[in-house]
Amino acid sequence: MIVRKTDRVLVLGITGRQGAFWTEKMLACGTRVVGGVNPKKAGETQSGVPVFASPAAAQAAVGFDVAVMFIPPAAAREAAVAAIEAGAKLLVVLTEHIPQQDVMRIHAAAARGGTRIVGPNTAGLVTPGECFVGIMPAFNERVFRPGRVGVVSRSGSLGTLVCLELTRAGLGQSAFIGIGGDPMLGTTTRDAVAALDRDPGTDAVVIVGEIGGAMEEEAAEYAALMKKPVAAFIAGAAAPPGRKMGHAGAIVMGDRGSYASKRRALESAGVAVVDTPAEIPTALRRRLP
Amino acid sequence: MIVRKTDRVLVLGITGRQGAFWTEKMLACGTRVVGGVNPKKAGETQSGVPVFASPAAAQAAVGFDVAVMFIPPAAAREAAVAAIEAGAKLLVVLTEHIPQQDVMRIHAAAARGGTRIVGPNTAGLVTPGECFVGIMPAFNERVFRPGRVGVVSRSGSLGTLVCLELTRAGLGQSAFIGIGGDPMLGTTTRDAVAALDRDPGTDAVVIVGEIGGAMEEEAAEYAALMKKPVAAFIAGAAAPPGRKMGHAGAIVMGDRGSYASKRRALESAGVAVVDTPAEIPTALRRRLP
Amino acid sequence: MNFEEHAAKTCILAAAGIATPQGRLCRTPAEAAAAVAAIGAAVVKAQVPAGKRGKAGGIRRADTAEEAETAAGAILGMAIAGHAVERVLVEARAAIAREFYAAVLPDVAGRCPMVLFSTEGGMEIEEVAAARPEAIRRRRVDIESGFAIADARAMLYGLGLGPDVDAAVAAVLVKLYDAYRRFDAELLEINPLALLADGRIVALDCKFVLDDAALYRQGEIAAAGAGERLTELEAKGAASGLKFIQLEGDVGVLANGAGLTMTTMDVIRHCGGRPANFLEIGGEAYTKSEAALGLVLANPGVKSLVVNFCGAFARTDVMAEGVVKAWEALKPKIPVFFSIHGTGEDQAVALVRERLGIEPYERMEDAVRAAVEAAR
Amino acid sequence: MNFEEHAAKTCILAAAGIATPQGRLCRTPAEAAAAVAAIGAAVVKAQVPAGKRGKAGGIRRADTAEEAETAAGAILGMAIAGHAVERVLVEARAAIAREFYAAVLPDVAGRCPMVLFSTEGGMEIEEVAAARPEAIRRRRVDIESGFAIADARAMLYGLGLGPDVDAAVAAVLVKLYDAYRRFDAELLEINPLALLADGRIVALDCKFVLDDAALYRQGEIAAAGAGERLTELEAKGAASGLKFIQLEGDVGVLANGAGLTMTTMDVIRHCGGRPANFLEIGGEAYTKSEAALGLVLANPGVKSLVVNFCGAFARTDVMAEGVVKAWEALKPKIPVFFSIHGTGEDQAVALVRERLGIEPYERMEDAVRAAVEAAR
Repeated sequence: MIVRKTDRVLVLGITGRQGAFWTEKMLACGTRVVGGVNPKKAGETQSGVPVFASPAAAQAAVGFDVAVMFIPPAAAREAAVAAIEAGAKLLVVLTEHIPQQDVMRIHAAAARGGTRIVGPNTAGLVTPGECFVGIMPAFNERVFRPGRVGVVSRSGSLGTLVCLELTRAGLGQSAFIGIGGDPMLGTTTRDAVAALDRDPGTDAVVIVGEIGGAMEEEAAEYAALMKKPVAAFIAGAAAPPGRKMGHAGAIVMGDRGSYASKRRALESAGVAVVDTPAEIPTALRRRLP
Repeated sequence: MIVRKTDRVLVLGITGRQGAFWTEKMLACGTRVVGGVNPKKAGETQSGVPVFASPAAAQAAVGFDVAVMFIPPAAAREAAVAAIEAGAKLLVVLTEHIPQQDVMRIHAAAARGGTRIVGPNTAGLVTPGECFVGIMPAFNERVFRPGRVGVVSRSGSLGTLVCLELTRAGLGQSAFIGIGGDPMLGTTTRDAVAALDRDPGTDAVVIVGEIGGAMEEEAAEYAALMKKPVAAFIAGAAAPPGRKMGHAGAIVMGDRGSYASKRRALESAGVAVVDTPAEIPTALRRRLP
Repeated sequence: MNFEEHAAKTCILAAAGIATPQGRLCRTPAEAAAAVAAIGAAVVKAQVPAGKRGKAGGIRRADTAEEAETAAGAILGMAIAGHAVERVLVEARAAIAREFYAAVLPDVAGRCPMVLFSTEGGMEIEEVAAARPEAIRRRRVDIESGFAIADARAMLYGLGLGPDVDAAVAAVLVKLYDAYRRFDAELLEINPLALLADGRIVALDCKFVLDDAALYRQGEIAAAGAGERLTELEAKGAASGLKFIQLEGDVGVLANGAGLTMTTMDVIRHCGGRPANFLEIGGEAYTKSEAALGLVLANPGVKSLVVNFCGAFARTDVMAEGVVKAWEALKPKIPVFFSIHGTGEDQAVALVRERLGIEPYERMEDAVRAAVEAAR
Repeated sequence: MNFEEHAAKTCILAAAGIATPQGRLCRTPAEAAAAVAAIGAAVVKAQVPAGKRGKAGGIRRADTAEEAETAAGAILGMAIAGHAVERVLVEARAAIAREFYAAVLPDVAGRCPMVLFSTEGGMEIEEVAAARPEAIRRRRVDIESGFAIADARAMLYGLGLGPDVDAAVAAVLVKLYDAYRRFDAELLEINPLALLADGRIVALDCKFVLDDAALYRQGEIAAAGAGERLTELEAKGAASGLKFIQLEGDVGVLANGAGLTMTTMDVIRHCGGRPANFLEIGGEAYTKSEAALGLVLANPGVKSLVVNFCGAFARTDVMAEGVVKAWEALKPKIPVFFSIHGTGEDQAVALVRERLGIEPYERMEDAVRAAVEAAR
């Protein structure tokens, strides 16, 4: 799930306000957007890119590897399944607030079709200096610089701040993987950490986690076996229990998903867990060879 | 629906406390009780009468014309349908609070089987000096005396008072027909008035009505064509609207079922409507030849 | 048992698969504002188990959160048909093409269910029946064979709704009938049933009355019903298994049987008095006369009392015993007038005479007249 | 959206055809007494959208109307997990042979629904999972093929319930799963699911959580949900489309995005301060910073304010404009500390500097530290 400039990207909902805006941004950053989908505008072009009636039509006409969704929640399942069935290798689901059982049906279709899902409710994927897919400020050089630190984040805004801190400290990024703020994701923290561990362009990994769920604990099991240094910041230490903190996945129920559990698991695995995002570069530097 | 001492009566629920008590009373008053039903006590006897497993078994063994139900509401539909299917000519449903849709199903079965239903929620039928079926004080000579006035009543207690007033005034009764306090009855006021009109033993008719429904209005249409004198008392002039006055059928909704509507209809038909039950004998005497 | 609109929709229509607008139940103006923020332009509707809420000012439109706050503020705390409004239903509005009427109710004459449909939705069905009776289609249902799509189509034949609307409305009618049967409805009514501009059929209001006699087998939904709003004394009566209705008069009534009790009230009124209550101790309840008298006497307006027994099934001696006991325990300061006849009469009269030193009247009219005069 | 027990039973289980005990929803002790008079020996249960009501004393037995009055009197007005108890469910008791547990919930690892069943009903499932994990049967469901009787039988295999109970429980599990799907449940749990002495299977309690994201297509039942109990300010936030959570601290927080907002709160805590709120203006809500600031400042506990923007999708210049406007209009007396980065940063910083005369901090940690000190 590290996007490359060779990846052919299809934008679902390309003619909407956000779809059109971010298609421009992606193209400007070097992303190989080969087409878009809007059944009502098939045959037209958007930002110089052809619009198709369906993912299947796009696959037949130009071929694509990655699909990214600018689609409202009520239409998300149908759009996602169409992209999966048309052979998307990777599907980036930006949409927030998709009904959970629709999310399950998307995952079931992806399992059958062999498609990797990133999201739902992700801000997308950035490979600084190369391309990006989603709604991240990949074009902002104060935030993103090419480098060798891989960042995994549930949150877009906090992930942006962490990359800003890294860039400020002179640490560029090999890849930013936004996995999403939903509770049931196609790509987990562990999946993303493992991908960065295998990536030859990545020397160190930053986990930007949140309270809720058990993804940080699972990732810790993997991190314990890694050679590359790992640092982490977990948001939500000060959150009241039992309430959803904006993200559907960010909720502490009883002990489950608590800050303490995540911090304990990561520290036991040898991960440097810091108290504030600004401490990340220092913590990483200490562990880099 | 005037019961005769030749009618063969089957008591459903004969072994229960009330069933047994009133079977004794009926037998003592001359009612020809030929059997009872209780599937669990088939083969036993109760008050000298054989108990059968079902109405069909009773029909085969001894034969019956009239069935009377001492059965709780939840079992009423099943018991009634069994009696109808076994060929009851008349079914007296004493049970109060039978669910309305069960009542509809009883009526549907009765229509198919050719059975007359009296009730639900009736106190029964009395032919003074001959027999009775139900839970009326037919054995009380201050209340009931043989005579030539037919009484139709929705209420058992008020019907008793009216018969008491008639007896006190020296007017005996040819028949008392309790039609019941429910809103959806097998035998209506009009049906009962017509039966008394046809009865050679009846010289005059008393209608004991209540607020709610439209039965008194319908009966008035019939009464307008009668030669026999008719008097009526309608209970509920002082009842507040919109509330059920004990009987499920006694409720005024908007104008429907109001005291005024009933009184107006009956008076237009030439019926003597009195203000208190005590005035009934005088009103009748004035019209008797 | 009446169900308020929101309960009828969430329990009955949702289970039936009949669409309703997106809605939220709110207790405060702030909650109503939040609801409109979430669902958009809405109607704010008082939730009380009574009709004619619109005429009483209990239904208002709100396009914005601010309007919702104002509307809910005005409606909450209102009294409609004697019910204080404690909650409002904030429900999304949509563009309406037409409004229909649909209902299932008992047909007393046919002794069966009847399905009603009218293209004149949104007004009281009684008004439609009076003004344009031909606008109402009615169909009696054989309860054993049920109501199928073909029956519904037959009802709609010739109304010119068009094939799509015909099919959609027929499906709703069948679902409505099935829900009527499944949930032991005494009445199930949708008014209006809206055809939206986008072609969907949506129930904008719903009235559901559960047959009280079927409560024992509808335990699953009973808790969603509104019950009757009872006065403190009425609830106390219900707690003793007694049907007590508190009235505004001053002559207390204790009689056996619904018909005799109503008649006692009528004769009080006929003699120029005002009855203070309805209280039935008919059927098996005749053994509860002691508790019953306690209730009648606890009514603060009562200045005199009529006890009128006419025993058949109910034994007057048992009832009199209870009355005497309660009288001796409570020592009320008001006068009481008896009339006792029927089963157990001799013992009952003797008891009242000896223990209370009171001579029952031969005629109930005389007892009532004395009580009315005593209350003046 | 949580549903209180009575709503879960009357809307969800009734529609699913899963039996529950006869029950009445009551607001007063008198109503509770009347309910017990009608339905017999009962349990009186506090209705709040929270668990562990029993431990909090919110569930009591009542055999008579008098006991029900006492029990309801004690429970009504209680506070359970911060919710004032305004209504009790009075529910008939029956002789129980065994208590089971049944639920359908999302399995995050399998990304699919999971059906749970245990013969150890009546206790918290977490406790069963800890003490006797083998007592819990779990089955992942392929959401496209569904959960059939055969699946349910397979789950029960070897538990030795006997053929009748096996069949009855399997039917309940299938109905439960179907209801989970039909009503977009996030959680649907029956605990305990009772096998009565007479062989019937009855749900004695029910927990239903509706997926908030599916509200748009579950409008039919939404009005039966309890919603979140919000403070006045939180409701005002919701009315403006803002997710605002009022806390007990004194440092107000305004940041964009859920992750950044939580982090700002954490850093406040890390610096020894106490955050006064959570307030997300992520996604499209970034244009609402003016209203958002109004909310933060209306919180009476706020003594200082941190504004922390890190713009990506959200433009910091647009957000800063809103903040400056609100600040100029409200003229608050408290100090404010900014940190602004990302999209629109230069204009945003210039705006704050010129209009408010305030110099944003380069690092959010420094802004937070200053705000925490100012609040002391």
